[in-house]
Amino acid sequence: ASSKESINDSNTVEITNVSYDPTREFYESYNNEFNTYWKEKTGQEVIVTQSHGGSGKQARSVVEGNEADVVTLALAHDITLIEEAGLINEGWINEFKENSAPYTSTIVFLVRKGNPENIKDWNDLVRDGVEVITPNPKSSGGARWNFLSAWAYADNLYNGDENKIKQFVSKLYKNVIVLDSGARGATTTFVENGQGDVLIGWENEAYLSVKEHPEEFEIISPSISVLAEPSVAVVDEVAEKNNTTEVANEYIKYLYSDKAQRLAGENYYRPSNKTILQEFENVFDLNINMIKIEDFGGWSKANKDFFEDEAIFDQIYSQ
Amino acid sequence: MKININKRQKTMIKKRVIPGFGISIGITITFLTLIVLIPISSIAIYVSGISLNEFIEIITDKQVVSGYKVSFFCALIAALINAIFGTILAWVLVRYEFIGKRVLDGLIELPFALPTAVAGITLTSLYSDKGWIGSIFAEAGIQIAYTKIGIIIAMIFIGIPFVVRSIQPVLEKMDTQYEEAATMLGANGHRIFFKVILPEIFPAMLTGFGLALARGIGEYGSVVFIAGNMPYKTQIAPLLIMTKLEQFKYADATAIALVMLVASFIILLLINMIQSYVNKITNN
Amino acid sequence: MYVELKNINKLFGNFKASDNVNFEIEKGKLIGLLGPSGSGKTTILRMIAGLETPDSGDIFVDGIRINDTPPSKRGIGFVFQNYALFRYMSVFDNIAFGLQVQKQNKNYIKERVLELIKLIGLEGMEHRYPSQLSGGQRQRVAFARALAPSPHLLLLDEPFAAIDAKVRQELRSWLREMIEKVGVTSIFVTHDQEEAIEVADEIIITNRGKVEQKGTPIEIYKKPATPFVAQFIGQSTVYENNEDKIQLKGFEMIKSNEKAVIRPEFVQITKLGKLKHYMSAAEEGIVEKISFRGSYLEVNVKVKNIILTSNRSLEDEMIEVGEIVNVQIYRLYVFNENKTYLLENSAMADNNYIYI
Amino acid sequence: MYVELKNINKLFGNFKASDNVNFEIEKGKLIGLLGPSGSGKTTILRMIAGLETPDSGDIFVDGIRINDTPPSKRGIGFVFQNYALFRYMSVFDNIAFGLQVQKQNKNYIKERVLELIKLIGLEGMEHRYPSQLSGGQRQRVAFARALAPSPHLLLLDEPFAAIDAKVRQELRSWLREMIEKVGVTSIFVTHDQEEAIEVADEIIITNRGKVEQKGTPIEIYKKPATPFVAQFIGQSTVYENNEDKIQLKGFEMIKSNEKAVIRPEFVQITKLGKLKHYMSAAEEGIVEKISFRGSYLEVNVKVKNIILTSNRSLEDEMIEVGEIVNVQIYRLYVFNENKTYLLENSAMADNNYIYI
Amino acid sequence: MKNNATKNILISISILFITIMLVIPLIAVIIYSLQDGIEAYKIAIFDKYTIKALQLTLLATVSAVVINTFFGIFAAWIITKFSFRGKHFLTTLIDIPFAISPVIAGLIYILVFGRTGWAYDFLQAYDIKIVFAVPGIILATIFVTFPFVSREIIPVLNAQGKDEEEAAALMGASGFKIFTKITLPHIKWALLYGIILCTARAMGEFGAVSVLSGHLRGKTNTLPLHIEMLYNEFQLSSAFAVSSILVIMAVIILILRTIVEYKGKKAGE
Ligand SMILES: Nc1ncnc2c1ncn2[C@@H]1O[C@H](COP(=O)(O)OP(=O)(O)OP(=O)(O)O)[C@@H](O)[C@H]1O
Ligand SMILES: Nc1ncnc2c1ncn2[C@@H]1O[C@H](COP(=O)(O)OP(=O)(O)OP(=O)(O)O)[C@@H](O)[C@H]1O
Ligand SMILES: [Mg+2]
Ligand SMILES: [Mg+2]
Repeated sequence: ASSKESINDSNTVEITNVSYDPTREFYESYNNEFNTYWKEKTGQEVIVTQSHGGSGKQARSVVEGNEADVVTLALAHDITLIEEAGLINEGWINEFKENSAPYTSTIVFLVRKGNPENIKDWNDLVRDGVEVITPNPKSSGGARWNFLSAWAYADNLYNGDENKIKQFVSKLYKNVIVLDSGARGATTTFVENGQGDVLIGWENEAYLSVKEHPEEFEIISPSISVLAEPSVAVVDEVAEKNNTTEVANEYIKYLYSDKAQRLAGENYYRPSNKTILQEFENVFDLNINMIKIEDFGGWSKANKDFFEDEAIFDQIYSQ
Repeated sequence: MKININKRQKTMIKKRVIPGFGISIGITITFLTLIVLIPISSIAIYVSGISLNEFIEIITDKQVVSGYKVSFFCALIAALINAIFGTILAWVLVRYEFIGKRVLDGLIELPFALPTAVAGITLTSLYSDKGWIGSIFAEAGIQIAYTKIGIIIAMIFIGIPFVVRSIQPVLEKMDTQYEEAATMLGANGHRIFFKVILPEIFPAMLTGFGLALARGIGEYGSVVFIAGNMPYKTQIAPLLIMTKLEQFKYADATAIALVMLVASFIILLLINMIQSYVNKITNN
Repeated sequence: MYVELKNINKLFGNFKASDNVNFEIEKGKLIGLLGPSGSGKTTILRMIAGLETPDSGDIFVDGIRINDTPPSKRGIGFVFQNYALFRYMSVFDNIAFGLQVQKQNKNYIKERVLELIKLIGLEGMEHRYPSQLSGGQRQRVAFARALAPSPHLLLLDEPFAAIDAKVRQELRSWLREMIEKVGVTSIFVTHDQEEAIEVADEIIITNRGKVEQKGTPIEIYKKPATPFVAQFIGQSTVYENNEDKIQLKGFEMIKSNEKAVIRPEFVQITKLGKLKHYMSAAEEGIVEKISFRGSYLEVNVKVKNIILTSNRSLEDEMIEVGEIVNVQIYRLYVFNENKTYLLENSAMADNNYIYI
Repeated sequence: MYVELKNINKLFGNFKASDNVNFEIEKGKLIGLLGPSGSGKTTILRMIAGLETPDSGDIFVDGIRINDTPPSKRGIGFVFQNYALFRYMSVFDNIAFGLQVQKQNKNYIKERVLELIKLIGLEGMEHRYPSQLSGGQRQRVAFARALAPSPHLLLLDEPFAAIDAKVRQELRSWLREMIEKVGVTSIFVTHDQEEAIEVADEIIITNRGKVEQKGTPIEIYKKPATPFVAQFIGQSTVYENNEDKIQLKGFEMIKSNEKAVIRPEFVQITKLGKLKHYMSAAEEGIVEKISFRGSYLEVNVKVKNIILTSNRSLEDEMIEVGEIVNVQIYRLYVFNENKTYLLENSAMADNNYIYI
Repeated sequence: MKNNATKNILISISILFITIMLVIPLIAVIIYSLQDGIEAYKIAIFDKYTIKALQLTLLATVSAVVINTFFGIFAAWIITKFSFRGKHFLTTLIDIPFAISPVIAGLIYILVFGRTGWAYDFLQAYDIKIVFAVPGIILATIFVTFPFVSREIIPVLNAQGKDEEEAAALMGASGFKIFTKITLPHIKWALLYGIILCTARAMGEFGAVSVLSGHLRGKTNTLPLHIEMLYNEFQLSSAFAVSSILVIMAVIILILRTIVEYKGKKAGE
């Protein structure tokens, strides 16, 4: 493409990072960092074009032809979809450290200041009269984690009695008063429009809300939550075409550098580097019992079991 | 045979006195094909990739059907409300003089210009039970945002210009003699409106109603924020398309889209038919 | 008097559409309001109907002042210039409208409407829509619609303006007969003098918002009260008696600041020398032009530099262009700014002044 | 012949708008195309202009077949029914348009346009827009615009239809004079027989897509070639000789399947007993109605159950409704389905059959 | 008197309706945009990416207006000045974009020009990018505003009839001359009105563009998309601040529209 002509100009190189919604500030800082780093290393200026949107939507746009050199999305599954479309080589998940997830996040509760409904854990969400805000897992990738966390909690509570688990989750979703199409919409519904008593959402987003309205909200960490691994990958086909494989790889590798890890922590993502994570001990609750997607048999299975048409989530609502 | 046809075409071309037929039809059809027809046909192409059974299964899925129902129902109510208020607005703008009339008139197209997402976010915050307007209704126990009423409000917002702008010119041109004739026959304002004026503006009302309805059915941006998106309750059909796309189910998405397209098309067609019937009455 | 207008004035902005209008109409008469375009005919009609409000003055119908009665309560029928038939109603529904408004019994409505449809000769067309009717038929429906609620007074604004010449002729007689049959007091507006003369019992002539004259057609034709009427009515040669004084035989007393109007029927053309009486009063003229006018010939003849017009029957002996003929002028109207009088040819009679 | 139409046919869908139309027009003549609404007059005009294409048949102008000449090259001027003046151009620009298209020299254009403006008597109005003109003035501009490029042939579609009765009269004579002055061969369409008779040198009568007759106004009036023409032209009483055979004196030979048309000028009314000749041929009748018709009276008289119409001069002795009078019928037209002949009163003359 | 009561009631209803449905949302946008103070407002507006998004929005709007005007004029000409078979069908086809959900409008271009679309290989061969690039944004904008201009001028041309054009054609005037000298003055105001509507709608288009933009910041983000992005990044007041640009532009355009309409009415008299 003509916009990539600058590749030949050895002084600048341009890459496109297709990311998801609330990573803008993080990547804004990171891109500066990386630019300095790369310039020192090669003398080249890197221009990173950022794209932000719903993670699933972003993945789809890459599949449909949005030419990303790297993708930094919310779910490994979204990247797998790109892989399945043939744009990313198989085995990308092992390409980089920590399952190609340089930072992680988890699911927490956001409640109103003083926690008037006294919400402590998942079982408080199925109480009558508690109003819950969470997005629709069918249209929002993040919301799948919300669902799975609740499921995991109930699984633990009822020792795998699927009927009881289902009832628990079902009850929880009965308490949901607005099922927004995306995580951001749910946050607005809870924060700006004052709906509901509790928002199930991303930890980093919850922190952003508290930062903006410190007098209004509190964060509650449930006993069981998930280890969400926002994944990153080089889109091999595009990078090859654009001759940017080297810089793209380096772009991702550098995410694991100490500087970048700290940057992630500052932006409320949990650094995957354990030592650096400890530095943020007073920010993050490090005692949550975190389950992983592997516990559900990986994303493909989880999607099939829970979120496909007519699967468990649909069953909950069609009852 | 062939020669005959050619000859006929020749005379047909010659027959046109006003120049520019060839180039105009050429440009019109080229643009129409490139911008509208080819892209739209891709929906058909995609849908043709799945079997009829699958197609029927997709479009009769319970959630999908309920999505249609929500979209159609809300769009219908919104279009009806718009038809009524749009008529009043058009009437007031044409027939009365008052301070601020020009401002009122100028505001009508605002929904065209405001990005739908902005409209959606704004409307939601206004009509939620904490919002300026919503709180008033909340006291009366009426919840607007995150219910069908909210969806209807958003659809009224985006549809109002269609109705007003369809009716306004007709009212402007309408001869006041009809009203005077009815007055002289002793009719009161009420009867004059329903028996004499309404039939005159009915075709225009219908056009505006149809456009508002079609727009409402397809609306996504401004509705999705204010709709609660609860399956079977407040989930609209365009959201289902988005969901299907999210799941990479292009065929499903296009199948749902095709149904909506056909529905919109039928609405337009019905309106055209009613109008040509009405025209028959009036224009011999 | 059935209808009375007293000192009616109406301004549109600065424009005097009605300027102290006064007239009275007898019950049962068919009155023609005749005047040039913009002379305020429609305005008068609309004020009677209540569609406009006079700035001052009173309107009485049947002895009652109706200025403050709303139009729908005045019991007046109105036929609009373009009929204003309800396009979305059938002929039947159009005619029934006024009765339905009165909440009449359904059977009565049906009976009355069918009776009216019969009266206007449109049996079998009651289910048509106005667009499926010809101009003349629409006119009839508009008439029946106005008549349906049995108004005391019928007002018609240029009822024939939108109709073909041929059909117009028929409709005129038809309307006249209908109104006679129904016996309703009626006022109709027209700017076509021929129409007014043919149809009306009495004519009111308007000009610039004023009433110029009121009278039967023949009165108005034979005794125009104002210079305007003299010129407006009839097809006339206007002859100005200015500096280069041309004296017509027998009319030597016309003063130099006066004009004369000569009507075609005041002029008689005879083959040269064939005249029997009053040879002394006859001028000689040369035939300038002969036009065929349907059932008669119109002859233009030049007498002492004045082109006079006369009509000639097809049965009379033929004359040709260029032929020299005898021309007799029986009489003419003389007028100056403010008065009009008829002047008989002094060479043909003795008593020649008739003041009106 | 200057303009020739040969076997022209034109279908709109299944509807025969022109049915084997044939006629010829001499150079310099002013022709009136007269016929009822929908009879195909406009269609003929538009085919000559090239705005429609005939399905078959040939059109010749000045000996050259022009069927395949594009309309803009035919050198024909066209005046549209509603004038179709360019609304956003001044009078000057309207008239100049055709010349500008021909890329004429600027000075020439200016000269020619001003000459035409003078001709139509609108000096000083060249900068007005059509909306600032009266109907009659617009008509004149349309005429000048069509004339500007000096066409060989001028076509006018109902040139007076949209104009007031009074102004229409004036414009008729004006147009006639203009065309004579310019000398251009012209065809104009009208459905008003009075208009055609007054204005045209020759009239072509159309009916249902066919040409019924062509001739001078007097020819057509006096010798109608078809039953349609006999009824369409002139104001007539149609008298059907059916079962209850009513025999008018002198017309006993009319057969029972024939109709008769009696024109007003065929009928002479005389005070009872005052008749001088042919007393034997006179019927007695009773005066039913007397209408004032502007410059004459129209008298309806009932003779043996037939209502006859006659015109009577205002100068004649007065008669009254109900009076019994002598009625003489000079002649009448007799027709059956396919032929028309004039029948003279056999009691008044000896040679009574004149076949046309 | 009774009439006056009706009049007042109707006027009140109208004003109330407009206030609730249109004016309050408008005011809300402005208030939200200023809730972090005027400085924050300025920062949001003069942000590099805001300006780039504004530029792209203007580019898309201008392209859509130019193309749709060009198309609209020819389409209106063909529909009003000629009779031919399939005219009604053509008219309906032109109206289709009105009835199509913007989401579907975006989707159809993906289905044609996207990596999975049937025209992709062809485009790759010539190295043309349409979706997820500026051309796609422009195309989508054209699509959603496609009938705006033609719809405004067709009724005017229909009412005008074709006598004047026929008269001019008879005198031998060329198509271009007929259009510029005779037709254009008639449709001048309607055309302008259509252009203004088209501008307003093009500026605000979100749904269709959102589907095929790819949200590449500074490259394929239009103003509405930029607003959405800001919103999704928890920058609510910035989002509203940027929205207020659109609102102000819309208000300017609507004022223009009122002036145009007023002049048009005056010229029509
Ligand atoms: N509503 C109005 N506003 C302003 N002027 C008006 C109005 N109605 C009529 N006029 C003016 O008043 C004058 C008289 O109008 P009116 O309609 O009574 O005339 P008319 O005799 O009926 O003419 P016409 O034969 O053309 O119908 C005209 O000059 C007209 O322009
Ligand atoms: N373009 C057309 N398509 C279909 N029918 C047509 C068309 N033009 C004319 N006709 C029909 O052809 C017949 C003759 O029409 P034409 O306009 O020539 O009549 P006319 O004698 O000029 O009538 P009028 O006096 O009403 O103008 C009419 O019945 C008309 O309906
Ligand atoms: Mg009038
Ligand atoms: Mg015609």
